[in-house]
Amino acid sequence: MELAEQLAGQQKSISVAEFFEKNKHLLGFDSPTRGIITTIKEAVDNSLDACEEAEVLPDIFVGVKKVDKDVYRIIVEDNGPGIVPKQVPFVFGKLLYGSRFHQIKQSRGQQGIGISAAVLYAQLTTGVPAVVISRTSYKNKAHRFEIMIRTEANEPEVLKDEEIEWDRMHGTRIEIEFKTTLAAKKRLLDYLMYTSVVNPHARIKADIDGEVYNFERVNEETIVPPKAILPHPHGLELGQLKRIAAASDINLKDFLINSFSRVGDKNAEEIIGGSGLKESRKAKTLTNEELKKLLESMQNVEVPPPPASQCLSPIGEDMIIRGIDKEFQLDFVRARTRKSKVFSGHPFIVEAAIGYGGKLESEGTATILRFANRVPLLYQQGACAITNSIAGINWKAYNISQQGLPTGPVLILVHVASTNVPFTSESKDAVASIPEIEKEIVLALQDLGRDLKMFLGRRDRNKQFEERARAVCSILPDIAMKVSEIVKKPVPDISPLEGQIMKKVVAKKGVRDGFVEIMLSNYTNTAVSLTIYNMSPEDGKDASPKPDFVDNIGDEYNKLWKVIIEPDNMWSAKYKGTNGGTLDIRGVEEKKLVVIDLDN
Amino acid sequence: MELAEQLAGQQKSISVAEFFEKNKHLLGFDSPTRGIITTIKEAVDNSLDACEEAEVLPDIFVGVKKVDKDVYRIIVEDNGPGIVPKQVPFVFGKLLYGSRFHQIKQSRGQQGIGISAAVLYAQLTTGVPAVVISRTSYKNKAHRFEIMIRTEANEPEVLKDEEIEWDRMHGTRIEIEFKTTLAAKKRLLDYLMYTSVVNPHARIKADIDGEVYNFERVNEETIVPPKAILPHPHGLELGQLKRIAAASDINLKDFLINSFSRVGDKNAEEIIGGSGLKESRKAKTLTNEELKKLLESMQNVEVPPPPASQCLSPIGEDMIIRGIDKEFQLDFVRARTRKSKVFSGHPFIVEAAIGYGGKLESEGTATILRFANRVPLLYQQGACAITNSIAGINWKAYNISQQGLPTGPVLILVHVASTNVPFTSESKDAVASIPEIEKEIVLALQDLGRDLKMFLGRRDRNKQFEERARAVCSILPDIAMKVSEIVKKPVPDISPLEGQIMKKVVAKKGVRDGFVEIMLSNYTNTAVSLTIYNMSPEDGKDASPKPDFVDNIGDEYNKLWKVIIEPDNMWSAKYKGTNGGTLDIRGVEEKKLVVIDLDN
Amino acid sequence: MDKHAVSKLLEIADRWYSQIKRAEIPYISLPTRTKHNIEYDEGTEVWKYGEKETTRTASTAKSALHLLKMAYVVGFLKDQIGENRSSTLREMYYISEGWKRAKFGAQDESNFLVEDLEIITELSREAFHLRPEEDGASIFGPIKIREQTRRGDKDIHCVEDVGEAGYSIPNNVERLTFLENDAKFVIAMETGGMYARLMENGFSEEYDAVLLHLKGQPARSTRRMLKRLNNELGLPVVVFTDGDPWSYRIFASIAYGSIKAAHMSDILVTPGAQFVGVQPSDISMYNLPSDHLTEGDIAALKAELTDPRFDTEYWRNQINLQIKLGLKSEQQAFAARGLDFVTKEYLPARLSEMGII
Amino acid sequence: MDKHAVSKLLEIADRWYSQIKRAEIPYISLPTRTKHNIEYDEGTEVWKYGEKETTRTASTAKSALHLLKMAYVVGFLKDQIGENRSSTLREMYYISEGWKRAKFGAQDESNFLVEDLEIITELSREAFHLRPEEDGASIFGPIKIREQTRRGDKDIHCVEDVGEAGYSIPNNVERLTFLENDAKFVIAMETGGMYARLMENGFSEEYDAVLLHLKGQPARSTRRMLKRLNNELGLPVVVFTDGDPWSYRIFASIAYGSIKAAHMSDILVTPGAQFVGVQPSDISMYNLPSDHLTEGDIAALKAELTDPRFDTEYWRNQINLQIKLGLKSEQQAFAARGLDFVTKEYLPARLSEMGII
Repeated sequence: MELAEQLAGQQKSISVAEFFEKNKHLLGFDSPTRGIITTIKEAVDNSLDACEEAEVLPDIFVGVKKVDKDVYRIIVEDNGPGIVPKQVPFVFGKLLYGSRFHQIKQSRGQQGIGISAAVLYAQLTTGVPAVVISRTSYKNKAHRFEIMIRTEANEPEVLKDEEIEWDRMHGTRIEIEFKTTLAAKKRLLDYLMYTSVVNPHARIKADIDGEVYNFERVNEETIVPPKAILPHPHGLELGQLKRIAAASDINLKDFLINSFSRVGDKNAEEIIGGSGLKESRKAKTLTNEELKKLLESMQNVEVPPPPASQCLSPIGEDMIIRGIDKEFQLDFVRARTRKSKVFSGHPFIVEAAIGYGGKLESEGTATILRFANRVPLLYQQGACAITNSIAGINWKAYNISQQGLPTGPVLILVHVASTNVPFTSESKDAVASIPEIEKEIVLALQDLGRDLKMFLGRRDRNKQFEERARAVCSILPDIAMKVSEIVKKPVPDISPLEGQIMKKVVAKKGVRDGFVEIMLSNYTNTAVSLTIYNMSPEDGKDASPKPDFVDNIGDEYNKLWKVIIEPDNMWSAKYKGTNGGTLDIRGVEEKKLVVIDLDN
Repeated sequence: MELAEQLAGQQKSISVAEFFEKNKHLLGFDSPTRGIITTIKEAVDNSLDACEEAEVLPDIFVGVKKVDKDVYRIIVEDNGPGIVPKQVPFVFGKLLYGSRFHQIKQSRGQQGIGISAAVLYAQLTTGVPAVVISRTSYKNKAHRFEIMIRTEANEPEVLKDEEIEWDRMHGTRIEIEFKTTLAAKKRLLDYLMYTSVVNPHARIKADIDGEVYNFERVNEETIVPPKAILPHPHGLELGQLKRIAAASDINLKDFLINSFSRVGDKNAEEIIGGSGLKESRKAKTLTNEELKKLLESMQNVEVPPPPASQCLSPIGEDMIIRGIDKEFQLDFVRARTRKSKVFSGHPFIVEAAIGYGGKLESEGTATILRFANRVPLLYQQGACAITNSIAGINWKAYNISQQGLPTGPVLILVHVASTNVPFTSESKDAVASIPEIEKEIVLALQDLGRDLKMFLGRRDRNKQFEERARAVCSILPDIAMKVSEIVKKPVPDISPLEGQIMKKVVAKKGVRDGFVEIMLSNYTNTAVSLTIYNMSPEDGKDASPKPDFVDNIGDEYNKLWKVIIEPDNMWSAKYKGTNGGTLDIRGVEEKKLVVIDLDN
Repeated sequence: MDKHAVSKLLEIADRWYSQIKRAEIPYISLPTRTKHNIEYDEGTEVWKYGEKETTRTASTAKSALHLLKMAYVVGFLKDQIGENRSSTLREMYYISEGWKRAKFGAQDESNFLVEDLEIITELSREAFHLRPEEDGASIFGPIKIREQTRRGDKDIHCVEDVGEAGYSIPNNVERLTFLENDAKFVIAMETGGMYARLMENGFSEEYDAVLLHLKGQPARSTRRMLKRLNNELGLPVVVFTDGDPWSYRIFASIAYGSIKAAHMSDILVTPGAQFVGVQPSDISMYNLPSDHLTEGDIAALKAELTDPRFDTEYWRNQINLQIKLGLKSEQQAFAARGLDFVTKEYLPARLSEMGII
Repeated sequence: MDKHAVSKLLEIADRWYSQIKRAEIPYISLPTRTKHNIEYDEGTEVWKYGEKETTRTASTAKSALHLLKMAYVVGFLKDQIGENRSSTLREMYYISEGWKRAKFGAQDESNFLVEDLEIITELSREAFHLRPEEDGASIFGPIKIREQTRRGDKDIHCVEDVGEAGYSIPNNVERLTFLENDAKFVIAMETGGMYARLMENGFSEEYDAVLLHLKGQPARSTRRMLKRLNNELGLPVVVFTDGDPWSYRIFASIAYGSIKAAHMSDILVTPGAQFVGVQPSDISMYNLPSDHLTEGDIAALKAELTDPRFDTEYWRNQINLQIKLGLKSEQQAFAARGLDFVTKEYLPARLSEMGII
């Protein structure tokens, strides 16, 4: 037998399940610790996606129960639309089976791999089948399945399928047993918290081996689910065009208008004109060469960008701020949602937020929250375009210290939403370096950086002013004392000086040359509206300006003026008398007021 | 209709070809520039693997031809065993089809994805079918195929299959048309050169758009092809065990001995004992719980490491050095092949080499050559455990400057060979961070670092000595001159001093008090064996020691002594006379010799 | 004299007192002390501070502290004059130990403050009984001096009555009277080596020259001495320094006044003083051993190009030449041409070219 | 004297000449000049170099160049003595410009070389007509001196015949003769401020003290002067410096000799000299204003603990106390307790405790 024939005997087809069983790391199952997070992430992503499609406010339960020394049972349950019984085995028991693969719209899961991979790895480590309960409506009973995957064929094997009672009206529950540890519990909680930050319409309850955590909903409106759109002519590849064309039975112009986003009468004609083909040709009759010409023309003709508002669902600046507020208590939060942009024909939107202060660690690297299509990215921070974009910004320009990444009590959130988020690997840990996306991230953060700088500047200036003024006021008495000693005169009162320096309202009262004089100086930055009460034996009838009101109390008179004093202005009143009595000022905080009796 | 049912309508199976078509980056086809390299890499890997299996010395042709503005035709042809006609469409037209997926041994390709992915991406960008020519023996004609892939089914579509004449007796040729550029030509040549370095038994000829490059073979022996081994009990997962057991019809003990590496009578019994099962049980009748117990016992019993020498094929220190010598001309090269080690039950061997000097750039980062199973790794250097291990070493300890990575005229080669090289992604660009592997890399390089340090030290010392001695010798005449001037005496001859300092042999001849004296001092580091010729009018009959030979030439006598002088020793001869004649010394390089006539 | 000084000090305190009484934040105004605010005074032919003023208001902690310290210094000096004592700046610095927060952080601070006081009161520090600590220079030449000491008047001839080191100029030059002299001119030198070389080579005797050793950047007393020798005895003054930017500043401080002491220019500056060398042109003309200019040197030369005191054609040419050459030389570099070269060749040539001999 | 110096120089050249003739690599041996190789000489009561020798052989470029330079210096000095000229080290440095590769790279090098020559020849640099450039110190007190100058002998009384700055000690103290004196002791001070303070406060008159201003690390001529005052007039010498490690070295160089000049100890060191202060114990006793020790200070103190010259109980106690305190004080810090404190309280107490008054 020839060698080639010998070798041929060994050749055989490999199932995709076998492939992924062997290449765990590709899907984020490379360690038992990590597997638990990936599993919950895949299940929760599916739940959120399903609720979104059903326009239901998500109510999700996540459970992790210790079953044995190193075996945990993971449960994720939602109130989504449920899955029809005949589909359940395929959704959970077959890799590369799903509804969103061919749809062009923003969604969390896409490839139909995630959850079935979890089932696959679970059975590999424990041999225990996955349990799925699903109910599609109050009209139907719930179905309970026990499912395994036949790896060598990538097909589901249903061990049990029974109808059961279930208290949820609709929804899905999955239970998987995994050989794992809870070493990454902190990261798991981070994942749930971050998920809650960018899905403020979701309520998530988690029971991690007995400890219960609640992530409350802060927004009672459901998200408008993004709609799938047609492919955009730009960035299309010949192979795709060929396939679409092969399935079409209409003439070229209608084919273009019906099969692609943003192609109308006018640019369809332009495309056909550019390709040199006849409008009447049926798309499916075109040869390879003709398709190439058509494709080239499609690239050259201007076509508006894909309708991002339809297929993408950004979180929105307000919701991001509310999400962050909910989980972190900060001194400052701002968010930006950029306009949609396009890379290789895929629309995307970048959102970002910066927070400062509060309970954030004042030392060390900033807290960085990365999201893609509302899903937190937990691993491979260093390999991610988001991280690299953050590190590429000169944060010092915004008065934030920096060692590669910014440091200090800073929180940075970046969300990339797209019909096709470019990940560096199928484990979806890091966004790949795409110049168009990086540019948007940088612009959003620079914009926010400027806001933060203003905030910090204002805060620092206030603090600094106060400190400086206080320092000056502590030295002035010494100067007054020493100078008086030299000139051998009594030490003068320095409280008016202090008021001036501390930017207060200074009120003085004194008797001079048989007149009672009341002087008010406003050294603050804003106009003040004051009421002045002067209780003294004099009735002040000759006062200038006249009091707004005079009241006789016992043998004294309470004179009242109402005045508004602009910043750095002063006001004074004067009347005949020899006893100034008492002076009382209302209308300004006590700490902003100095009242001085020049006669004491 | 319920929402769940609506949604169900969208659910469908996705072919693995569709999946990879959409996730190009996973297989290293994320840009047209990169695609050309990935394609050639996959094809050459297959060729080398095939030749190795056939024990043929590889003779590979790589062609890149410009077809159109941005379209290139890529050709890779080998003299391997060829592929039987009925397999050809599957090998090139179906993803996840191959011979090595289930085999536990070192090989370049494994998953059966690479070359068919290239065909897939080629047809996506140009729509042109791949051409494959294969011939399995001189007895058969060659077959020529035109193949495409039906993406939605992941099945080959044969457009043409014809018998043709072909000048190769056996081998395979693939031609693919790709939309790409030659921007990465440098990297492509690097790939071929690096491939040639670690496959010194291969001859590779490349014709890159008209420019021809030859990478010659330096080793005429074929590589012993690694043999597949059975799985090792350690690191096995329950799912795998279950599958192996289900296919077995024999009793437990025989099952263990026959199905696993390194399990014999004794440890099979130990395993069964530890599991609490009966030896007589048929493996396929075991329940999930029983298999779990068996698996646990398998982990606890000591089993020798897998037979690496059988399944792995390291390059070897000598071949690595010859490979590097062939492509780089260096002043220093050393290589290390470490003993085989195990991670998660997979055997692996680390090999490394360090080169220095020659034509390497004297500035900038060291040249780093990474290999996995004899395949060069070209991308994602920063994410690779090899790079990180190199950066983690304190190179300054070996007198190599370092900025993260070592810098200067240094070449570092690391080869990781394993039955299962852990890559960070399916594009196989970077080795994942596995502590066992990293440790081996570090040990190998530290060991080599010590060699390099010794080399550098010796080189520097020699250079330094020479420079110093030269400097001293340039100053001595000045000292002699000045001192003579002060003491008002003639300037003395300093050549004996020079000889001494330069570590030479110094020969002096002079007449003093009626005697001719010949003195030789050996200031070198080694003993010298000299022949001394002294031609003078005296016959030297009274000479002490006596000449070994005296010859009469005209009216002069040529006296000859043969002497061996140890380092730092001297020899002298003396005879009556008034004319020393000429002195000639043989047996030592001219540059190591100083002859001084004391009378001139 | 003492009375005048005390009243000047009281004036300052009075001003602050009434400012505080008026609820005005106390302040003090001073001429700005940078090279951009010195102006040539045609009348006295010296450089003085111009009209730019800097006002220090106690509205920042730094300024307030500065004023507080000044108040303490004013008080201390007033008392010291009253008790007829004197002290050095360094001693005052230590005395400030007892001044609580008005204590000086560093010597520099008290120096600056005293300079401020000199400017405000238009009196020199000696008027406040503050004794400089700097070394006086040495002088050698045909001139007889009467010094009023605590031990009575001493008459000293600076050749006959002194040793090889010459006569040491006291800190307070006002105590000197010039009795008689046979001198033709004064040559002030930067380094002791050159001073000794001229003595050894008999330069003083040969040319009736008064030799004066500046000891680097000259002390106030040295500059005052030169001013008086020039002013009262009519002796031309020439200055012989190293050929580098720092040495030109030595010359400038003698001939034009220093930026730090521009307020004292009237009494410290010798307007007619002339620069002998080392000139950058000497470096190339005599091929002197030289060092490369450092970055600091070049920066100093460039700063001099924008210094109004060096804004003459002579200095612009020399400085630009030096920048072009990139070199500097020391006085003693003339030794490379023999030990007599400087007194037999260079100085005679240069001084006759300058019209001195 | 000159003849002896020339023959010593020729000896060196002769030795090298015959080494070269014998095909021996030329070399020179010198005592090792580190603090580990100085020893107390009981006879003269000074510290001198011990027996450790360093041999410099022309077998490295550096040493060969060193020998070449030394050969040039030997030649130059021999000629200079022959022509009866003199020069400064700096001038010799410039003269070396003409010596091609034997040219000095920096002034330091020529200094070191001359010290080596002093050691080899057992002659001082003045014997080779090398004039030191350092400033001589000033002296004030009841002592009359005759100085032999190029202008004949000058008799100078250091109170009667001098100004407020005192008498300047010439470079070559050998030219002085002591005529008469009423002095009881000599007090040498580190800083000019303290020198002036003692003068102003009449300390010299009150205690018949000779005041001497060291001007920092004392020049050779100053140390030689102290030695002669002590040796020839039998005046006790006390040293008053700042209280920091660098100042202790000033004292040590006077009383024990310096490491650099250990070969000159016989003529430069005053073995009986005593240290007045500032002592570390004074800092705490008088609560003097002080600065924190820098890292450099601490390192210097620790180095002194291993220096044989400081290996006495007194110094060990004081140095360890200072390290513990972590503080240092200047002489003038006494001013914090009043301007008279140092002359009325501190010095009388300290000097009577030391048995000087």
